[in-house]
Amino acid sequence: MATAVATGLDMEQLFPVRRVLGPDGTPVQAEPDFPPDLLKDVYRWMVYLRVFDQRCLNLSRQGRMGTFAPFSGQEACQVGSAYWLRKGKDWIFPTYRDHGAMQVMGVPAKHILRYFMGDERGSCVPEGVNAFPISIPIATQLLHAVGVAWAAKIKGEDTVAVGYAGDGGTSPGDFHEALNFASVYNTATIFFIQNNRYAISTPNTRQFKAPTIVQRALAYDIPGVRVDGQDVLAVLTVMKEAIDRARSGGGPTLVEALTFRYGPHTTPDDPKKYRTQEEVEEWQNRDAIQRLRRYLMLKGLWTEAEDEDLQQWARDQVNAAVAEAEAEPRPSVDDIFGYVYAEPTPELVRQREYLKAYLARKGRKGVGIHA
Amino acid sequence: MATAVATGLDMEQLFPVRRVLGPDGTPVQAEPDFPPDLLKDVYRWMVYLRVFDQRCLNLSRQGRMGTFAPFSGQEACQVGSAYWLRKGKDWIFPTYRDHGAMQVMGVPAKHILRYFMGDERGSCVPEGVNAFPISIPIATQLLHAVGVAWAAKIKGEDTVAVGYAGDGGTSPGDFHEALNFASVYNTATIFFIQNNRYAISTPNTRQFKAPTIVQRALAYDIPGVRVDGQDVLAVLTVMKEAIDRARSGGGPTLVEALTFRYGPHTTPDDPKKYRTQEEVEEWQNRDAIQRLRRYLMLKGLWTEAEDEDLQQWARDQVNAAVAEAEAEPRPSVDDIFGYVYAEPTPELVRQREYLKAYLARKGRKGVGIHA
Amino acid sequence: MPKLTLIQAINEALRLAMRRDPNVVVMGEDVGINGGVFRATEGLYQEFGPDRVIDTPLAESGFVGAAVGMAVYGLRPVVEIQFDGFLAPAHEQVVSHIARIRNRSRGRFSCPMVIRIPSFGGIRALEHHSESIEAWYANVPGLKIVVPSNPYDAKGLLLAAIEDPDPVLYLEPKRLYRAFRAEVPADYYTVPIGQAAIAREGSDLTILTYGVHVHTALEAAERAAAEYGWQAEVIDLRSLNPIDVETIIASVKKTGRAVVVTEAPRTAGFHSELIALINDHALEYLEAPVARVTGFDIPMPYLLGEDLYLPDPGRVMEAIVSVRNY
Amino acid sequence: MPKLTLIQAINEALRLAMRRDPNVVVMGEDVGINGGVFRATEGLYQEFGPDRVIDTPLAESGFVGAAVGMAVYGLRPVVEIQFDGFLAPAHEQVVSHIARIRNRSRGRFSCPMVIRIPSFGGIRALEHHSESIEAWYANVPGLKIVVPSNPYDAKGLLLAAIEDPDPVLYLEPKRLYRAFRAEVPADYYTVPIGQAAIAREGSDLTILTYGVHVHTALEAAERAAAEYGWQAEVIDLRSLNPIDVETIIASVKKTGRAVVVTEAPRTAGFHSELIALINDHALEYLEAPVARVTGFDIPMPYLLGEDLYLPDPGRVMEAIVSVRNY
Ligand SMILES: Cc1ncc(C[n+]2csc(CCOP(=O)(O)OP(=O)(O)O)c2C)c(N)n1
Ligand SMILES: Cc1ncc(C[n+]2csc(CCOP(=O)(O)OP(=O)(O)O)c2C)c(N)n1
Ligand SMILES: [Mg+2]
Ligand SMILES: [Mg+2]
Repeated sequence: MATAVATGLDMEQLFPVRRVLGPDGTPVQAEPDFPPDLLKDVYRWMVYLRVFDQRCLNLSRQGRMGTFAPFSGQEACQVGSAYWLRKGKDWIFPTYRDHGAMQVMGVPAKHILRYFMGDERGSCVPEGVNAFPISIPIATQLLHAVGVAWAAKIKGEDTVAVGYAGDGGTSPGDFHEALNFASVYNTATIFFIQNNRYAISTPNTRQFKAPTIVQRALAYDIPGVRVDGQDVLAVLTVMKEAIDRARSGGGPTLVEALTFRYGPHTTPDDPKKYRTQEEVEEWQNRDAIQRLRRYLMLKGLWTEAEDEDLQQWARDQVNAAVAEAEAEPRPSVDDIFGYVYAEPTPELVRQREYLKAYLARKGRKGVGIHA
Repeated sequence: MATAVATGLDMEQLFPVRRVLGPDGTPVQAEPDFPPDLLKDVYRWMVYLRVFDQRCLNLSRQGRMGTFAPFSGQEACQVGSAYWLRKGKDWIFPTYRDHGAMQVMGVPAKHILRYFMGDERGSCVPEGVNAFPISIPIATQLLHAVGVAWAAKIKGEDTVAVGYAGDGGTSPGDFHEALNFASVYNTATIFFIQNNRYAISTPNTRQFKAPTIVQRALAYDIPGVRVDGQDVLAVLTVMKEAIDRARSGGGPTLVEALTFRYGPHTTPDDPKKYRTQEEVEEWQNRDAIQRLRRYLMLKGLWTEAEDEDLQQWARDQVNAAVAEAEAEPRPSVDDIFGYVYAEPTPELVRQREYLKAYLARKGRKGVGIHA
Repeated sequence: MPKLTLIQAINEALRLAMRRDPNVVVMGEDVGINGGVFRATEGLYQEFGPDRVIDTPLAESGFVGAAVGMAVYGLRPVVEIQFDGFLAPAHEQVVSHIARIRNRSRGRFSCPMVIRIPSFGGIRALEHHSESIEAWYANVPGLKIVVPSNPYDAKGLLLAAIEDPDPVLYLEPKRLYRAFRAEVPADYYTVPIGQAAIAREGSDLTILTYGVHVHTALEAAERAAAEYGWQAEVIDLRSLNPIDVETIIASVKKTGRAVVVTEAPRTAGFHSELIALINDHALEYLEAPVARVTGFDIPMPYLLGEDLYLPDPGRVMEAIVSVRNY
Repeated sequence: MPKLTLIQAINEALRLAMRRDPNVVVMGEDVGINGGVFRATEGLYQEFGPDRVIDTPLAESGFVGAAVGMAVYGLRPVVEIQFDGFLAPAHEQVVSHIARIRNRSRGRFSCPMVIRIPSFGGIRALEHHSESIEAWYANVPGLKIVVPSNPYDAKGLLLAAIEDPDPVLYLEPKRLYRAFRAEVPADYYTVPIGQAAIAREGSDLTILTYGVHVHTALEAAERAAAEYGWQAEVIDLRSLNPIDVETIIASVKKTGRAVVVTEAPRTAGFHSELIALINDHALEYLEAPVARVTGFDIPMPYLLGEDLYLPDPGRVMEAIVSVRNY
């Protein structure tokens, strides 16, 4: 490879993939001493999120929801990246695919559902839940994660901020600016990159030439780590290290989690156009949920019966949330006009009242492009 | 340093500073076999450019020119970076401080003078001169350098494009996007970064945390090289390597040249606010022109008498160009309206004729904010 | 004649342009194997290969900026921005370079390229996928801006934009991509940039609009004719810059009444310039203030609110009544 | 009362705001030791230190985007963009985030920050240092935009902007930085955002403008009074969004004639919205078309051409004559 010309470094060796469990659930190295209850709690989260995600994809296909971005296959990343964060203290800056991590941070399922149903109120998360609204413009949110950690540092607080992005999210300039700022100001920001090998249809090979994303840490003189994103114990381990370092003034970390999305990029996407069934199955054989289940059973911490109960519990949870979300009324005129500024401008008041009067004349049914 | 956490690499060792001549002009390693005429030609260029640059700074201070960006101190970079490029074939994408390299590429001095006097016609370089107009928005031109080399590759041509930037120019997102695109598409683009230690008042330490800029090559898996920017033989050597590699399909190179600007950032800037006299003198003691002169004399290739003639010749050259430039009329109405589109829109014609009529009524003397 | 959707007409235009001129290249996110998220580039990768149908890394400033170099070097890049909201990262390349290279170099260099931008709302998409960005660029000299409202114009305007010696922003009304089919000649033709079309003739009032709202206006015009017997003249601007002042003014002088329809926020939208043009050239002919039917001064609502935001025939109808009964 | 230049008034406002509220931080390129290229932040680094007066790396998207996080976390960032032309790299953060965070989160989060932008031409600067960018943002809901024309307003508007719960673009007319001194109270005061000022009373015509051209207009108004005995009312908008429609319309209804003056390119500038507002609210009072005195539809010329481009009192004078003698 080209850097050989310059340095002869082997990046894959320099940044080995951190792994605790093999695909079959047997440990490949000494396990971290996580208590059984924690392991079970993590497992419950992953199972629940898989059920939630699959349900949303169906709702979207049925037209009961708008365009949806599923994360199935990335549950270990979703749970492992947010699990240690202190609720009400630390922050996350998610993409459209990180609504699993958002729930781990405390965002009610109903809010995620309303968001994808097309209601801004979904992003009005409860007080004390430090999950920033989903950022759709790629990589822009990484700078917000830098700003929050930077502000905390200025205020003398040890808040940690996790910025999420995908493999495609490493290409925009904001990725570079965020890592450079975090490096220069030594902010407690963790850049959690889920490399699921594709940006919609664009494979890693068209996104960057280097063998890894993590090697970019070298450019900014910050710690970088690669981790098996299908091994939640490994993700939990590297995140714990990164969070502890950030909290103790050690600054930012770049994490590259190797993972895969089983489903489409979003509802309208047809992945068959750009990837093979073999590749999908290969990854499904490394499934993070299976892996942890096998491990728990191996350890005698989990039974088939418990698993069936859990599946049922998860379905009930999701059903309840969907029922709640679907019971919500559509956003009102006051709702869409009410939050542009702290105080509406005179012109906004005029426009809002005009629209109300128009609707009164016609009735919402009678108006609008979807009427 | 933080990467120690991850890798323990020492970037300064990994990317040693390439140097041929010591500050006193004596070789510190085997010299490249450049013919005497070439060495003298390079020396002539550097001397001429210093005279040109100093003269412009004076013109600007006298108000005979607008804001000017001097490169004095960076002559080895200016000449060495452009010297090998094939006129009419290869391209350069300069910043406001690279008008030395532009002249080496064939831009007449008069054009540079008109540009800084405030006349767009200065950027209308003669046909066959592939120096793109000065780009002022930092780092944006690096993408243009990628695009030209990429287009050449698509057309099956071996054109090389050199994109210029300073140390501050490595911070905008466009720097990252340019290097990543060049890396992925393996374009014949050379990123020539003149690290003169300051971006206006901002020192390297506030611009990036890493010990070098060149280590960013590792992020993109491309060759990177650090060079003593006050040693023109070293700059010529590394550029020859980079150009040969690019031309033969080896793709992009990141070059970090360590240099210094003796003067202000631009005319209005007061460098005393942010750097010490000691630092300036320290760098003046490594002056590239002195260094090459000492070497040439050491080699018996150059005499005091020749040097005096050269100084006189350079002054004459610059005087002639200044006289020529100052004899130019101010831009006309047709000139400022004539190049917005290939064909003026009806609205532009209307506006142009209105302005002409207005001027006819008032006479240019009588109008305008500077009247 | 074959009947095509608007997106098929765009696809056909791209194919014809690439067959005709080897310098035409198509680039953007997912335009290759995937054929673009809207399928605008379907089949091009297979026909012209990876050198001319380029899947770029995810960086708009990157590929728009690289396209500048390509254009300067003699290629004709046709860049696809995946959605309107994502031109923003390339804003600096557009306003500071693309619009200025010819002027900056006094004609020595030029930057002929087309930026295709799936635009406007009404497709129940996520945030940033339903934006009206014309106001960011209408005040930037050096750019041209076109907006087709039907498959015939979509093909002809795109081919004209690719031929044009200057940079063109080509705004595609997503909502019309598959809304209907229309006859489109199979061969190469262009629709000149800078000429408006009279989508419906009328003498009682003038409606100025573009893109999807040509159809909103036409529907309202039919209602006005049916309910009141008023004949509205609907002008499809097609080109926002250069703008066809003659056609606009001739119509307003004829009718004495005008309605402008866009879905951009009301304050300082491109429609404001249309009103200003009428002020400049036909004020004394106006029998009523020009009525604006636009979006509101709020961010485009998510899908459950977009019907509240977007102009519909009912709102245009009320504007028609207001200018008629003034 | 002390007499200050406009740049001194800005510097004083920043100092007072930082003393009053420990959450106010100033950031940008060269704002620290160097005190800013225009000296707007002179002395702040020395008084408040590097944590609150932050020299950032050279990356506008970077520090504007980081400021978003800071604002959300409770700081009050006052960001300096070195020159108008260099907000472009941060365009995406401004339009896709800063303008929308309150609305997107339905009030759960907000983004109170000020972006200071040395703006407009007339200082014989290099390219990209003399831009009129208000049209990029006037059509973006969620932002506020203010433009002072004198030291008193500069201080009061900046303090109001820093207090404001929403993001404010604060456009500074560079050409006025040191153009004159005026009395500025030494203590803390604010000028409310959204209220225009009547810079000169008159009953014969109305001139609508802001920033440096308040002075261009005043000079022309004096000439009109001297040469023709016409009394022009000069309205200094001060705030472009929200805009003081009442004051504008009251004046136009009184005078029946209006001239708008800005230096933005003529087509689709913010001045077009001013004409549209008059159309909406006072058309029937107009005795002549509103006259526009603006820049031309060309990129801002380099310094040897800028006097040809920029509106001067002579052009305003001719516009006054045209609306009076219509
Ligand atoms: C600035 C910008 N450009 C384009 C898009 C359209 N888009 C949405 S997701 C996506 C691919 C992102 O891929 P990646 O970062 O790998 O994340 P993943 O979807 O795989 O989780 C693109 C191009 C966008 N949202 N923002
Ligand atoms: C996008 C952008 N932001 C800000 C500026 C203002 N500016 C001009 S030069 C400069 C410093 C550049 O420093 P560096 O890249 O090190 O180059 P040098 O001037 O030292 O040669 C700045 C901030 C600019 N030209 N473009
Ligand atoms: Mg991905
Ligand atoms: Mg520098």
